[in-house]
This record gives sequence, structure tokens and C-alpha cells, in this order.
Amino acid sequence: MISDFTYLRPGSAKEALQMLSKHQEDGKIICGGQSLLIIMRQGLVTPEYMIDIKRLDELSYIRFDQKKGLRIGATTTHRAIEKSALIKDKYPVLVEMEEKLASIQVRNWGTIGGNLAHADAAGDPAPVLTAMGGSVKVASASGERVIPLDEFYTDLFETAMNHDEMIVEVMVPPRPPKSGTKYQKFNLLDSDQGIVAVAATITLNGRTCKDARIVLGNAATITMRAKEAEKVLIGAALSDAVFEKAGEAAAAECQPVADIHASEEYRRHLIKILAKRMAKAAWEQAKISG
Amino acid sequence: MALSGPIICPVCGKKAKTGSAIDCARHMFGTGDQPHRKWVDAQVAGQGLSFIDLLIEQATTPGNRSYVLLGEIIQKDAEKREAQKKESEKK
Amino acid sequence: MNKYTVINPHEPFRVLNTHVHNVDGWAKVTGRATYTFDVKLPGMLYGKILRSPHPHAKIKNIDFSKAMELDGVKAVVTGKDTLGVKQGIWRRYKDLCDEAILPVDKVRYIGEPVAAVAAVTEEIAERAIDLIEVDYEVLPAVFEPLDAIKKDAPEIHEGFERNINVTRHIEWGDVDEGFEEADYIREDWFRCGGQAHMCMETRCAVSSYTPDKKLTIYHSNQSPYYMQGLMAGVLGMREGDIRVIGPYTGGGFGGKFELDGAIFCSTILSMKCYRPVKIVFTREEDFIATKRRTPMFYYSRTGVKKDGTFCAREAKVFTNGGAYTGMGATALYLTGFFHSFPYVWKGYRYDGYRVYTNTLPSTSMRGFGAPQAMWCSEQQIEWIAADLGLDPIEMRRKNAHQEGTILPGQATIASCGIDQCFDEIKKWIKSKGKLRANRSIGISACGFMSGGIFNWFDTPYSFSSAVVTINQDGTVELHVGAQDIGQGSNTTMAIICAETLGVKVEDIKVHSGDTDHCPPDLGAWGSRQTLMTGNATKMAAEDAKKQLLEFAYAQSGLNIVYDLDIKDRWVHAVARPERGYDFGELVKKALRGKDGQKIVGRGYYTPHRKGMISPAYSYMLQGVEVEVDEETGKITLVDSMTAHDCGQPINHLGLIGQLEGAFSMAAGYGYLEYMPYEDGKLMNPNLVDYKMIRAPEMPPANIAEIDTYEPEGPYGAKEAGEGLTNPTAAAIGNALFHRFGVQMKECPIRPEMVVNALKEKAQKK
Amino acid sequence: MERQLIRLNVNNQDYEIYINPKTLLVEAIRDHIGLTGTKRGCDTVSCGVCTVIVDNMAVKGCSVLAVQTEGKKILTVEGLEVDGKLQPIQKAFLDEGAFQCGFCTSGMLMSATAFLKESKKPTEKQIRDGIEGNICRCTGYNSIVRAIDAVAKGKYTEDK
Repeated sequence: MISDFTYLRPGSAKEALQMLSKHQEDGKIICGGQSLLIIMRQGLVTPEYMIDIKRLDELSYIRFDQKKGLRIGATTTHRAIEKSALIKDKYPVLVEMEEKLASIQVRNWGTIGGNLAHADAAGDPAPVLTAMGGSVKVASASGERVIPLDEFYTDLFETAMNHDEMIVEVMVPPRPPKSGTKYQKFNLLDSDQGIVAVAATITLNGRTCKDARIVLGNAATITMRAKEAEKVLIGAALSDAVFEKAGEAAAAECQPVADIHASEEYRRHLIKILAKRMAKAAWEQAKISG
Repeated sequence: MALSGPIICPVCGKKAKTGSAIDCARHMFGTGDQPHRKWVDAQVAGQGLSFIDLLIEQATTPGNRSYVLLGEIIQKDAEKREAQKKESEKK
Repeated sequence: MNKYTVINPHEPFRVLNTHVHNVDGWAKVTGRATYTFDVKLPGMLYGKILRSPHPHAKIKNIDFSKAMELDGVKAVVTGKDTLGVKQGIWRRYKDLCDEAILPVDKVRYIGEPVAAVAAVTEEIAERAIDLIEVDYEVLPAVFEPLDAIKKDAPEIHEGFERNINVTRHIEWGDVDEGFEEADYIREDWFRCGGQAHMCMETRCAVSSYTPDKKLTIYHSNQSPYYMQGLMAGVLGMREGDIRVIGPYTGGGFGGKFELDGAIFCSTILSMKCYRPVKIVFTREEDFIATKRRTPMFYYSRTGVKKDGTFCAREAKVFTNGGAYTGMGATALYLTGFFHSFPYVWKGYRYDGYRVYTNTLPSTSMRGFGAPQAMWCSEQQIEWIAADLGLDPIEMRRKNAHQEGTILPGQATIASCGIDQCFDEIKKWIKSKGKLRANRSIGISACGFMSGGIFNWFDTPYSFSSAVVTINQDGTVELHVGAQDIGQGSNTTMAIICAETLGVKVEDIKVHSGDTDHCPPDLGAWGSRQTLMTGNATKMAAEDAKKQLLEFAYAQSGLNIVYDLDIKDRWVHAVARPERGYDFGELVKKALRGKDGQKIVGRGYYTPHRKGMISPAYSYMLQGVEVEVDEETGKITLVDSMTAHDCGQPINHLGLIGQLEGAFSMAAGYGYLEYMPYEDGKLMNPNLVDYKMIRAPEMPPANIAEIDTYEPEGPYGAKEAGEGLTNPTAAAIGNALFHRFGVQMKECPIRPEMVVNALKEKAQKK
Repeated sequence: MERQLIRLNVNNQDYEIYINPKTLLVEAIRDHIGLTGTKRGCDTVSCGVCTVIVDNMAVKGCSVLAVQTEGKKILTVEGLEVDGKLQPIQKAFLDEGAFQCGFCTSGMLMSATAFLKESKKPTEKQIRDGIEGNICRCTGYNSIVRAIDAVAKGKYTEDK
């Protein structure tokens, strides 16, 4: 049963942040609420004040410029990202990821900011954005700061944000030339979260790998970078053997937990396979990209 | 010794399919209610066994040992009864 | 998307087997259909149930004083407020009536009701539940049947030594002789999982007890008559004083024809405060505290000749009964019977043992024990064919049932179209040509019953009854006790009635789902309604038709050598169709002749001299094309074909829907639907972690309908829609066997199991 | 907890309801406005039987606060039929027998309606992805896919 709360509807982001600084941990931001309302029904979260930013259109935008890259406002829905021609052109992997994120109903109402703030290790956007070097701009009444996504998550359902802060923008740098990013999750049903998931970015310099990012979803309590796997790739002349090695490194360094869907061992096995496949897929794309 | 008629269940009086002792044993396991269990328990207690022991033996090991065993017991019991009957008729 | 072909079709009918809309369709596509879930009565209270957190514990004391103090709480009940009657649907057998629903003494599974609260809002009731203090003495618990039969295992029910709940023995022919004749004998051990019914409408009820000592219950169920009878038993009331209304029912699948916590607790609460009380299960309650498909351990030993002739088979089965009997005893019998299907054996022997454990009770679920039986049998047969280097389809054909096959002491097969099923599946496989490297096809055969003959409920009534009343304007009222739970029985009965009376479907108003106004009927289970209620409906319509034609004869003054008939509302001489009367007009006249009495036709059906199991059997063979990712073990269903014999199809749309739906549920059982328990606790009682087929996972479900004629069924009809839950799991297993040579012995087949099986195989090499 | 008065526009009709702000949209529609065509089947935003259309978007009424939909246009299954005239998708469901128990049907119809509005000439895969968020335990989905496909292919245009 959802506990009672006082409903607040700020007219601007500024007002929302003032409310947040006033109520601190007694306040909770709701936007799409697709995850929040579930855990509230389970009694896991019981805010006294619910601050609804769903209607803050000032935070709902998708912008791009060559220097700064991609900027997505926090209240932008998953569906808006999925349908954005601009993103499909510049960051196609984001669209591919969104198309497989839960169901249309959830994507219609749920938002990118809410998803990232929920800090579910099995969430889809975090690994992809992290693989592309993305970060979030968080704001409080006293100012703003930018946190790289690979430093954003501290523990299961926990982020580096303070109680008076909220995500206002998602930032993705311009895609470097000769680079590609791919994402795949392993699940039993098309619309499910991943039992595990892997996002990979490969940037080429001629035939060798200039830079690489391998990011694992649901392979630890937080979205994690597989730095050992990245080391295997960076500087190497890429081949199936190298991808195989990278997969093994990722499998060795991840810290999965067993649940009814998969044992720890099987999760490592899946990470190995997916990391190998995604690194290769990203490489294939990097080769043909401008 | 041969029996004059088909074997009747010593507990509920039901005539087994073929009237044979082994069929009567199958009937007893198939029914498996308290009266039938108690009767079997009484018969096999001597061998440190029980109805359930025979049941589990039958179910967990290939073959048909429990049925054969119980069949023999029923056969003997039926013969005993018939003998007793003859006795009482003589008197 | 789907291909539907008909093999050797029968003569076309006017209404039967034509494209008829579901008679409840309008209500369902406009949101007008009201379910128990939607019922709201004046002054209605909302109930919530407190459930046991322990798998096995004595209830020492329950203190609900704090709950009663909460504003808005109107009543709290515990086992002490009941007669403490232990009930069960096997009423003839006292031993098997073992569930009190609100137990007085002890709880036997996690989620078992302990107390219930009625309050003015659901939220207050929920808060009140948290204020009830229960003092438990926790007892040692046991969760697996093979542990529960051990000497030192805790006793779950008094007097049930080694926790053995029911035993079943089936045997015919000479098994030992059969095995002696066999050239090859194969033994295998299998494990079959449970499955949740997962009806979209969770269990719910609204009960209203009034000062005149009458009780009215709205309840989402499969058999209002069973509910009426069972409630009378636990309440010590007369059946006639209880009215059970089963409005539109949001799915059943075998899970809604026993008493559940919703109907029982809402009634006890209503009797305490004389107000209507509504209880709706949450999805979690529906998972942890209703019942489930029976998990089984199977040992199967099969002997065959070199040429593939089946000789003998013996099976030993332990089933996880959970805490109570429910319909488990029937599932135990049927799994044993259908493990022999659809083949002839010189000797067949089955010993089944249902064992109590401290887990969710198991019971009937669509397929009723047969899916487990086929999972084991159809895989083992595939392996035997491979071991002997024989064609698996031809080996099956060689041993399959035919018309006239006798299963000694059990059944005689009157109609059987399985031979043509083999042809159709062969054609389909051929038509697929060369498959992609990561794909393979598996097949599986099976058969199923058309209603059960057993009367463990001990009803004095006919199994099915129907009343047909013709109104003066020619419209028709059809009263049946059959329960439409979505399978379309209302439509099927309307079609049979219209066809028989010679009128149109829109002339028929079907009345069902209300014990006050409908004749008793055992309800929707075991695929019984089309055949049994169908026969009763046909008989009632024929009775009414005869009365009308008697009058027509008198009217027409025809020579009695002429036959009269009715088609499309036109009463006419068969030889001279142009000579006749309008149906409605004739009825008006006929009523005058009957001193104003309506024409009422009566029909009933109870099977006689049809063996031990069922009056008729359907047959089917299924092929499934499966794709497997060798590295991850992920299974994807690509395509499927089912060749199916259900006698004469009656409800065309309904038949296709039932076959497609059964297939999706069967596929889920094969590779997705998984119920893991830890210390008696279900680990995935929600729709995030319990996986079922969704639209993207559902492959084409092609159907070849083999039309046969079943003499015992109405117009030659028999079962459809339940039997098809049986073959799919084995077909998927067989597809994996053909691709990788691995033998999967546990279902559902989860990807991790596939990966492990492949690893094992690699290591062996 | 203070209740508040909110105005919802459901099926082109304004309703004023006095509710606790935590009231979910599906609760407002069923319990406060009294339109029971929309159902509830889970607590985890999984089953889709509570699907309604808000400003032309299908959403799950169990995961949206009623207050969040103030001033928006809400369409429920009851709003499909106008003056006894069925929408093409409703007719297609009847023709294909795309329902059995009917409990998921309202939500399924709303997902299908929203889907058909935004996708012209959809492929079968797209149709299946379009109803991914709705569970049907009875039909196995294929009849539903056929119904949506028939409407998309214009089989019912004469009724539009």
C-alpha cells in the first residue's frame, strides 16, 4: 500500500529545487514514476512530500551541436528519445536500446532522468550512456555540477547525488570518428530487463583499437565498467581472439550475484559471450563509421 | 493347495480383477486407505516392514517385488481362511 | 500469420462450425462485461487476509484486539469463527477432505490464511491485518516429496504415515510378459515443474449473508454448482439457501473450481457482520496462496521390439502434493492413464504416489497431469527410436490407437484420427525444406479426454442438464449450468441449440453461471462441457422441437409419411421445402393449443458404460521448430504445426482460439514458466519474475483439423483446447535432442540447463 | 493526509473528483468515476490490463498518479464505441475472436488503438512489439495480431 504524502507541483525547475532543499530526505522527486510507484507500493520508499516534475517542459528537450554533443533534458520520455530522428542519426544505439526498454506504455510515461536516478543495476540506458562517455548534470538550489556516469552509481539503488539534488540533464560527448557503440541484453522475454547486459564502444586508429569502453549491466550491484577487458582491447590489433580474451577478462572482473534467473557462474558465462559479441559488433560499426 | 474360488480382499471383500492374489495386492496398494494399510502392516510387521515400506520399495526400485511379496501373503491368508472354513464346517 | 486447413471436412451445417461471433463478444469489446472483480454492492465492506509466514507451525494464539480498535474495521474472523470443517472436492472420500481454509490448529504452507478482516476500505483492512498478533509454534517442515516420505520426516497431516496422501495403481495386460518379449528396454528418470494458472482476473469473491439466513455469493469460478455444494458443506447450510453467481470469469485453467480463501473468508466475514464483503487477491496472493500444476518425479521403463513394436511400460510417479489434496488425486490418476497415450501396450502398469509437503498445494491445471506424462513419454519414445535407428514418426504410427482400440478395464476408443495427424506433420516437416543451422524440429503426440466419468463429488444430479424454452415470438431461452470462463461455452451451446432447433444464433439467449436460475452442471473442467452439456443442450432442443413439430403436423394435415423439419426459422416438409410456416408464427399458434403453456424442452447427460475415464478421446500430433543460441542456451520458438482431431468442430472461432491459447500455455510450461521454492517460499510471485509467453515470443500456431465423428458427442464433437497443453514441452525437448543430442530430463528447459547440458556433452567427448 | 479536488477529462467528459493525491489513475477511473471496463491485474506494471490512452499515448493506469493527468485527455475502452457504433478494432476483435475470458481485452484494445494511430502499414513484428506490454493468458496473441493487422490493412475503412 502506498503511504500518504503531500503532493507538490512546482511550476519551474528552480521552484522544484527549492522544495527539495526545504524537505531534504523527506522529499522525493517523481517524474514518470514507472519504477518509483512500484517500490512505494512495496513500502520501500515512503516520502512525506512528493515533488512532481513531470510537467516541467523546460527540462524536456533533445539538443545537439558538433562541439558539445548531445543534451537530453531530464523529463524527456523514453519514447521521445526512441522517436528522435536526430538521435537515430547521431547515436543510433540509443534508439536501439530504447526500443527494447520495457513496453510502449512504460516508455510513453517514463523519463530518462527518472530511469538514471532510480539506479537499478539492470537499467538499460546507464550502460549505453556510460559506454559513450556520458555524464549527468545534477542541480540543487545552490548550484549545478556534472558527474560522469561511471562515477554516478555508488551502490544498489544509490547514486552520488545529495538529498537536495536532482538530475536536470543527460550529456553525451560527440561521437569520435571511427568509433561505434553497441548494446545487448540477455533476457528471456523481449521486453525484460537484462539478466545481464553489455554495452561496448570501440574507437579505431587505423587497424588498431585506439580506445574502448566495456560497460556491464546487472553484473554487479551497480552498472560497472570492465576496465580489464578495456585494457585487453586498447592498443590491440582487433581480432576474434582478442574479443574472446576481452570477454574472458570481463567475465573475470564482474561481480554478479546469483538469483532465480541465473547462477553466478552462468552470469559470468553470459558476460563473456555478450562482451565478446558486443566488442566485435562495435568494431564492425567503427570500421564503417565516418 | 488350490483355492476353491477367486480371492476376495480380506479387508473390503472386493473381488480383484482376475481373482488372483497379485491382483488383490495391486488393489490393496491402489486403494491404500487406512483399513487396507493396517491389514498389511499386521501381516508384514514380523519382517520389520510396513505397508508404506512396501509402497516405497515398489515405487523407487524397478521390478515388482512388493506386489509379489504381498500377493504371497494374501494367498497364504486366503488358504488359511479356507482351511478354517472347512474346519468349522466339519464341526 | 497462421494457416488453418481442414482435412476430410463433413457436410456443411447451417450454424454449426460456421463463422459465429462469440455471444459475449459485444460486452467484452466495449468494456460492458462485468466480472466479480467489478461487483460493488450497497454497504459493501472490503476484506483482507492475514497469511502464514511459516511453512509449518502450530497456531497457539491470535490476538486481534488492536485490529478491532482501528476505526473502520467491522469484523475480524479466525478459524474459531468457522465450524472447522475440513473440506475437499473429493467429497466421497473423507480422508481426502483435509483443508479447512481458515485452519484452527496449524498452518501447513507459507501464505495459508490465518485470519481475515472486513473494513470500510481496502486500505483500512490492510492496516488492520498488520495489527493482528499471531503466536506460532514453528514446526519442522519438509518441501520435497522424496524427503517427505523418509522415516524421520515431519508429519504434515495426522495419520498420514510418511506423508503419503493418495496412491493410485493402474494396470492392464501382462507387463512382465511384455518386458520378456522386448528386445530393448529403456529406463529414464524425469522431473516436471509446477505452473501457475495465472488467470488475468485474480481470485475474488463478494459474499452477502442476510438475516433471513440466505447467502448470495459472486465468485470468479469454473463451477457455481461445486461452490454451492462445497460452501453448504463447510457452513452447515442447505445448498438451496446458497446462491452462487459466476459472472464473466477472467480465466480459470483448472484453478477455479475449488473453494479458495476469497470465497470462504468473505463469507465468514459477511456472516459475522451481515454486510456484503468483497475480497480480491493481489497478484502475489494469487501466486502464493491458490494452487498450482503438480510438480512430478517420473520413473518410466519401456520395452520395445527391434522393429519398434511397443511391448510394455511401467511408470512410478511421486508428485509434490503440497499441503492439501485439492484436485491432486485426479491429476495423479490421469497422469498415469495418459502416460500410456496414445499407444497400444501389451502390458501397462502405473503406480502413482501423491506426497504431502509444506508447499503450495498442487491441483488440476489445463491438461490435468497429462503435460507431465507426455513430457516424459514423448521424449523417451524419441530416444528409443534413435537408439534403435527407427523413424520416430513411423514408430509412433505403428503403435498408435485406432478406432476400436481397447484399453482393458479403462476405455474403448470410438473415434481416432491420429493416423492422419502423422501424415499432416510429415507434410509440414517436408514443406519446411532445409532448416537454418541453428534450428531444429521436434515432434510430440498425445491424446486427451472429453470430460471425466468419475463422480468423487458424489452428486445425485445428472452431470449436465439443460432447459430450452421457446417464447411466443420465436426467441429461445437456453438455461445451462455450464460455466463460460472464456473458452466460449455459452457460444458453443447457443450454436448447438440454434442448429438443432433450426433457428439463428441471435434467437438464442444463453443463461448460465447462476445456481438460482440454471440447472446443476459439474462445470468447466476436464474438457467436459462441449460433450456433456452439449449433449444435454441438443437433447433439450430436440425435445422442444418435437413438441413444436407435433403441432405443425396437426396444423398441416400432412400425410404422416412426410417428414417435417425446421431450418432458418422455417418449419417445412422436407420433401416440399416451400410448404411451411414461419417459426415464430407457428409457436404463437402452438401456445394456444397448449392452454398458453410455453414450449419447454429438457435435456440431460450422464455418461454410462464408457469405461473408467472419459466418454471420448481427442488426438493430436505437434511439430515445433526451435532456434537455440548455442553459446547462451536461449530458446526461441520459430514455427509450429498441430494436426488435431476433435471430432466435429462446433464453434469455429472458439476452436482456433483454444488451440492457439493452449499452445502458448504449453510452450510456456516447456521453457519459461518456472516456480522455484526456497524453504517453502515461492521466489517469483509476481509478473516481473514469473515469465510467460508474450506477443513477440509467440510463433505461428498452424493447425490441420482432422474431422472425425465421435458417436458419443453432440453432432460428433469431442475435446479441444485442453489436450493441446500436453505435447509442446516434449516437442521442444525433442528439437534440442535432434540438434545437439542432449536429453533434457527436467522442465521447464531454462537456458542455463541447456548450456550445462552442452558442457557435459563436450566433456564426455 | 489532505484530499484534493481534481478535474479529469475521461472520454470527452469532465469529472470532478475529491481524492487522496496518491490515488492511481486506474483507481480514479474505476472507483471514483465508476468506469469498470479498465481492469487491474498486477502490482508491478507488468500485465497491461489497466492500459488507457492519455493524450494519444497508451499508458498503464496503475503506474500513473491521477493528479498527473489533470487537464489531459483520457480515453478508456468505454470511449471507443460511439452511439452504439463500434470502432474498426472492436469489430476486428469480434471477427477474429481476439479475446476469450475478456479480462485483458480492454487494455489490449487501448494498446492496439494507440498503436494503430501512430503506425501505418506495420509489419507483424511491429504489431507484436506494439502489444508487448499486455499479457493475454487465453488467446496466445495470434488472433489479436490478426485483428490489428486487418485494421491496419484497411479491411474496415468503410466504417471510419
